[in-house]
Amino acid sequence: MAKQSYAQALVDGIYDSLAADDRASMIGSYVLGLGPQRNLMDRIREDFPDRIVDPPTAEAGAAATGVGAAMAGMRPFVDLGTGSFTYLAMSQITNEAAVSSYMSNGRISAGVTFHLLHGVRGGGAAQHSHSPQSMLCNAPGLEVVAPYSAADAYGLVRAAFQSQNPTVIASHAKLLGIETEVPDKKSVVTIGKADVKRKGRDVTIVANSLMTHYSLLAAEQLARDGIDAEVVDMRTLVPLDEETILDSVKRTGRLVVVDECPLRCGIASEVSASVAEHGFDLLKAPIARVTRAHVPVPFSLPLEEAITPDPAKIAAAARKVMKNG
Amino acid sequence: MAKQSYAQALVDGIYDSLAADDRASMIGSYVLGLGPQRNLMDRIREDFPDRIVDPPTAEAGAAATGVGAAMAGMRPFVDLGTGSFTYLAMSQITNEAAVSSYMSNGRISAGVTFHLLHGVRGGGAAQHSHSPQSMLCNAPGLEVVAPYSAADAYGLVRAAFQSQNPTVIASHAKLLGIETEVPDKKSVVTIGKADVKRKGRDVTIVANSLMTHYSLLAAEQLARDGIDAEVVDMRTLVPLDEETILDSVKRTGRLVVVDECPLRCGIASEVSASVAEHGFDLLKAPIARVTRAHVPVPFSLPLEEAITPDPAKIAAAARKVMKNG
Amino acid sequence: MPTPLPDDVAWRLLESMLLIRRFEEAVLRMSQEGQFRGHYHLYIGQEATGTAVMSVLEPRDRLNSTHRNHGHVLARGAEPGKAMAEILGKATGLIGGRGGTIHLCDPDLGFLHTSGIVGGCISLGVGGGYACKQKKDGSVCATFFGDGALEEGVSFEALNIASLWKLPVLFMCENNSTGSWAPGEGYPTLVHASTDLRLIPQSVGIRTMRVDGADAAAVREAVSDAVARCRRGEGPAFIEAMTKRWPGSNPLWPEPATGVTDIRIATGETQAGGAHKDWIENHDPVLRLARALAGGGNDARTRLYALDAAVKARIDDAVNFAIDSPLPAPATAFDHVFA
Amino acid sequence: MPTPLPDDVAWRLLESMLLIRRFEEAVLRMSQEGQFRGHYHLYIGQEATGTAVMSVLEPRDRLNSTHRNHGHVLARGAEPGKAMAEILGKATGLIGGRGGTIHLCDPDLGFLHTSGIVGGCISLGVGGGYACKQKKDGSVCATFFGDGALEEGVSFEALNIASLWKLPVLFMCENNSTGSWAPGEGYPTLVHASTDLRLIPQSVGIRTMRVDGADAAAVREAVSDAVARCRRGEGPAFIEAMTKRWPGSNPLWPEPATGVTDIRIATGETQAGGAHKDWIENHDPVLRLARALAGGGNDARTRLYALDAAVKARIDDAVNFAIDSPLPAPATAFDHVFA
Ligand SMILES: Cc1ncc(C[n+]2csc(CCOP(=O)(O)OP(=O)(O)O)c2C)c(N)n1
Ligand SMILES: Cc1ncc(C[n+]2csc(CCOP(=O)(O)OP(=O)(O)O)c2C)c(N)n1
Ligand SMILES: [Mg+2]
Ligand SMILES: [Mg+2]
Repeated sequence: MAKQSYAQALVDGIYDSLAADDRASMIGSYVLGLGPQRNLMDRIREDFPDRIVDPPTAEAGAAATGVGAAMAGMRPFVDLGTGSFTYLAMSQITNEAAVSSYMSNGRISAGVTFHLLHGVRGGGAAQHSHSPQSMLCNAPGLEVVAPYSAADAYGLVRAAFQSQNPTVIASHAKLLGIETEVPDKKSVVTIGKADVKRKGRDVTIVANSLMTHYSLLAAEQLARDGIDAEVVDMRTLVPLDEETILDSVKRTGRLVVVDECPLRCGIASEVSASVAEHGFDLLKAPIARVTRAHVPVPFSLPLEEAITPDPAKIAAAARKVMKNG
Repeated sequence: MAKQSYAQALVDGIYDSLAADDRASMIGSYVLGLGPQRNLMDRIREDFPDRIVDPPTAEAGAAATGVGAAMAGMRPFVDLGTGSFTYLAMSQITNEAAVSSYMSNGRISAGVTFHLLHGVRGGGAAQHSHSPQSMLCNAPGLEVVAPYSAADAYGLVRAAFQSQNPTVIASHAKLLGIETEVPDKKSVVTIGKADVKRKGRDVTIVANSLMTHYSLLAAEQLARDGIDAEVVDMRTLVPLDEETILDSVKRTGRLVVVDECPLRCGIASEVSASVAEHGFDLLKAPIARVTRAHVPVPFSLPLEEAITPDPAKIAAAARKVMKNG
Repeated sequence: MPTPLPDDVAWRLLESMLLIRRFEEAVLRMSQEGQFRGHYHLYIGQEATGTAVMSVLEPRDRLNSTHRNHGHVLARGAEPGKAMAEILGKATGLIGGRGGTIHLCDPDLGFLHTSGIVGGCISLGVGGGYACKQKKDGSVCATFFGDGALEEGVSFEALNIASLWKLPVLFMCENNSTGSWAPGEGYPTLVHASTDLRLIPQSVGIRTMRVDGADAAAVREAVSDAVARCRRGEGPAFIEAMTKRWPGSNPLWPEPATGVTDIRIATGETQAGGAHKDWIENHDPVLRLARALAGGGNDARTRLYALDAAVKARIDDAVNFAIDSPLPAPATAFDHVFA
Repeated sequence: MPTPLPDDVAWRLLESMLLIRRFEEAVLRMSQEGQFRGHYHLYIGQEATGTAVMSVLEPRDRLNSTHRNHGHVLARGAEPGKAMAEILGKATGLIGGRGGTIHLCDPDLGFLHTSGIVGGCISLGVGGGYACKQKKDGSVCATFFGDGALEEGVSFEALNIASLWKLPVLFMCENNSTGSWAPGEGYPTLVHASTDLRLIPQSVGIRTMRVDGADAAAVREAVSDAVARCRRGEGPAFIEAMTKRWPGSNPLWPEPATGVTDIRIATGETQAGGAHKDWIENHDPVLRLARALAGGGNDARTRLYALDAAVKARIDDAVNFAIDSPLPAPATAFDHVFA
């Protein structure tokens, strides 16, 4: 199979979505930030000049424009930029988009797609390293996805454009350049389905976004110690695919949840609580969470590393879980 | 002991804070909303006319004013109004206030207090029933408190004014009129300490805000069935008092977490995950969460009731936990 | 001075305005009777604005409304019974009882959303205009908001975006914060450093107009011009419709300060009185238009009374329909989270 | 035409401006050498603005800065070594390496915060002004922001609040989006429907001034007037300082487009050349002030060269200090989450 970068696949997904549906458009085209991949967007800019606009630095206004247009039947893709800028559009996302279908008794929907670059990106410090997706998961009515592979980035962006619901796509800034295998013909990925990326007997590692890569690396380290880890990539954060997760825990009896959001009320806590509620009897050991420490993100490299999950920390958590039950 | 309403105690706490420290002031004085208690604020307005301002309908600007003033050494109390309006000030709270101490290496702090009226208030529908505190708990650097009693409302508002950190006080709209016992001399309550409100042997119910009342009512129902429930009032959501909670679970072996935020990535999930990680061996049964369903809040009464926790649902969850282990 | 309305148009507008007035009086009564929960915001005193705007808009056009929406929804043609049922949280409500008074919305009539977040509608309305422009069908999006919405920063962002991209948006600012609408007299209840709200859209290059919002003819003329410009691709327009603050709407819990409107005041058969005599005689937009029409002699007076009676009967039916309607089944609370 | 600066003041300002220029050149070099991570924003071309503002402010005054903060922090008197160490993420940095270039901040000098969120500083600055007013000590808060910040709604809210409450805030808008600052020529890189940003503060009743941001004397005069008004309780003032976009700062990853500044261009000993000859000859605020001073004859020229050499030496020391400084210990990453 050929390999492709996450960034390239994302761009392909946007391109094909624009080509497939003339209701689709882009509000904000700096989806890949200002890094080395940014020129990949040029193909879209050239082929769909009428359906791309770059808004003022006004995240709330841009988001509202997308939400309103979606309510009127369009399919806008709104780029929110760096994760922390999401907070400026929080009311448009949670108070307006998320409740549109419910409040209208199902007669209006806001099929807008939001995209943000999340995560500890290296030197981003406290204001350019946010992962707001845990907060967004707490707003009923939103679909939230966080792909890790090129194939899923393509498939989920296509699904988001097609979805009648507001969908947030969180791409980790460090994923953009990472290449993974893609099939000859990339296809839509169903929102709400997790994916077992590695089969294993001893412990289930549930992760998403960049953390799935790290978990796969951790699984290799663990394999060298004779621990056979199963890695489940969440892909979609809400709706949460509890079935696939429970199914895996049924086989392994142990769970480590890995996510880069801060600890408290984060995605790792949600997955843990879901299993502690619905899969308690399957568990042989405490559930471990590996997350960003509950600390703002510092600029300096050794500090940043100290608070951020990495393969070694994931492997350590898995080893501890193996010892404890 | 005398009884006092939550609203009256909150007002007393604000009054005494203003009297104690002339750096203290109020940005927004409709802390009690527009309901029947609103006139309780008049005493403050009359005695501190120079230290109260009512801002434009501009939550971000008002919050920023408070945060900036706090960075300059003042102690402003910013009223955010109804919970859902918090989202308009989300960047000021999370991107600015929360990271001030950390980013300045401890040399600046933003000792601002935010207050919001949260919760399913009865007919508030999707946009006037929010409980944003789970989201706020995911922002490291914020203290978040959600008192349930008059004594704690007083004690925590005083603590918030004194704190050098940004502190969010979430008051449930339905709490305002509820009277509870208060000592002759109300005092400051330490941020970060939970409180066991009812001792019990069989199951621990952890709750906060209005849900602590409901949990105490549920405990009475359970007692009639011979189930002896312990009720722990969280009081502070972050920092989370894991010790008190684990201590209780050590005695009971069973846990029900009750919170009115939506399910996913909510406070109930956090408490559950904390115990599944640090107190797994103490548990005899799955951990149950009783929360608002992961659904926007509808206007119509029977719909609203269907999605909101109440004493009967809490008792049912506890009974189920008793059966399962 | 606006061009006077043709007679048939004037009668149509009056019917709509009366319908709103009688509806709001019923809402007030139902609230006092405890028929529904929650706070609410009446459109009394502003009937001419919404009615005149709707008389210009076409079916293909889109709209957005606010917490003060009853008049917009009715003027656009929603069924009063379903609207009242919505306020009562009934299954037969316009949106199944899920929204209540603050979110009254009729999706079939081009409403996109009704937001109770101040500044919500104005910004979503820009999205509506974006959609109209993308469709290239000459449609426009009308977005209603109060003077207070211009305190929210997102409104400024919305104005800027609409102007930049020349979106066909009619920004309908209903300024009900003034006792007198002469320019420069300020905004007594608005918390704004601006003494002339038009300067805000003007600062981002948007064409503005100010009209007497209690004068249906004036509003209609301004809106016709603005909408025509929008349809021609000239970009957004901003209209500030000034209405005198209805004495009942302050504070938020309205009391029936001006009483139930006696239509015979318009014909001189009854005299206005009470604390709000001035508002009733000089501002009330319903009586104002009724007076102009009833001046047409005995026939006109008879027609006016008949119209009022018919409207009252319609509202009685609406109230009965709403009261008799069932509440939604609790299990349906879990439906429609996703489309 | 502004009143010319007294000679001693002019030399002091030039020293500060040169310090910023040499610092920024070093930052650029260190980035290219891979000494630090992350994007950064240089103050080249804007040195006159920050320097002149700081020359008016007093120690008791408060400030707020943005992502483009190096010049503000240095002009206020921060140690270049600690500033550079901060950019390198060192433990000896102004804030322990926690902020890096985007959050450079010296709390000892009255800085409240340095926000990388566009619109962050302007709104926090209103809080600073609120504090100054509460202290009743005649202090002011100066808040810096770019033209782009006026695209954010919160900036509008902030202006309104400051105006309403007459807060002593100096709104320092550094408009670096223009090739020419003649009014009406528009803002080539700004995404704004406004063709004159002053209309925005004016819409909420704030007094505005526009100055050539590359002319230290002009900025100083405007700021002196504005700050005096603030101290007298007349409320906020808004100054738009126009600077020609530095050819190196667009796109975001700067290349040393204008090269390392050759101070001898100011004395005519070297001729400007290259693609950006025009910027160097006609806009560069450092050379402009140096030229005016060096016109004073041989002594002045000698003094200029000596000053530049001294400044360069200071920056070399700063760079060495920063490079030699230790990184913070990983365990300290968990400190100071709470005060
Ligand atoms: C974001 C937000 N902040 C505050 C409120 C509370 N609120 C409800 S109505 C209102 C006044 C709105 O004034 P205006 O926009 O002029 O509308 P009017 O009620 O006068 O028609 C306010 C502040 C709200 N609904 N949303
Ligand atoms: C809320 C937010 N949105 C977007 C950005 C990305 N961003 C960084 S600098 C910048 C341009 C700012 O322009 P201006 O305020 O004029 O400052 P300048 O860089 O020109 O000095 C933008 C949009 C940001 N930092 N914050
Ligand atoms: Mg109003
Ligand atoms: Mg700029």
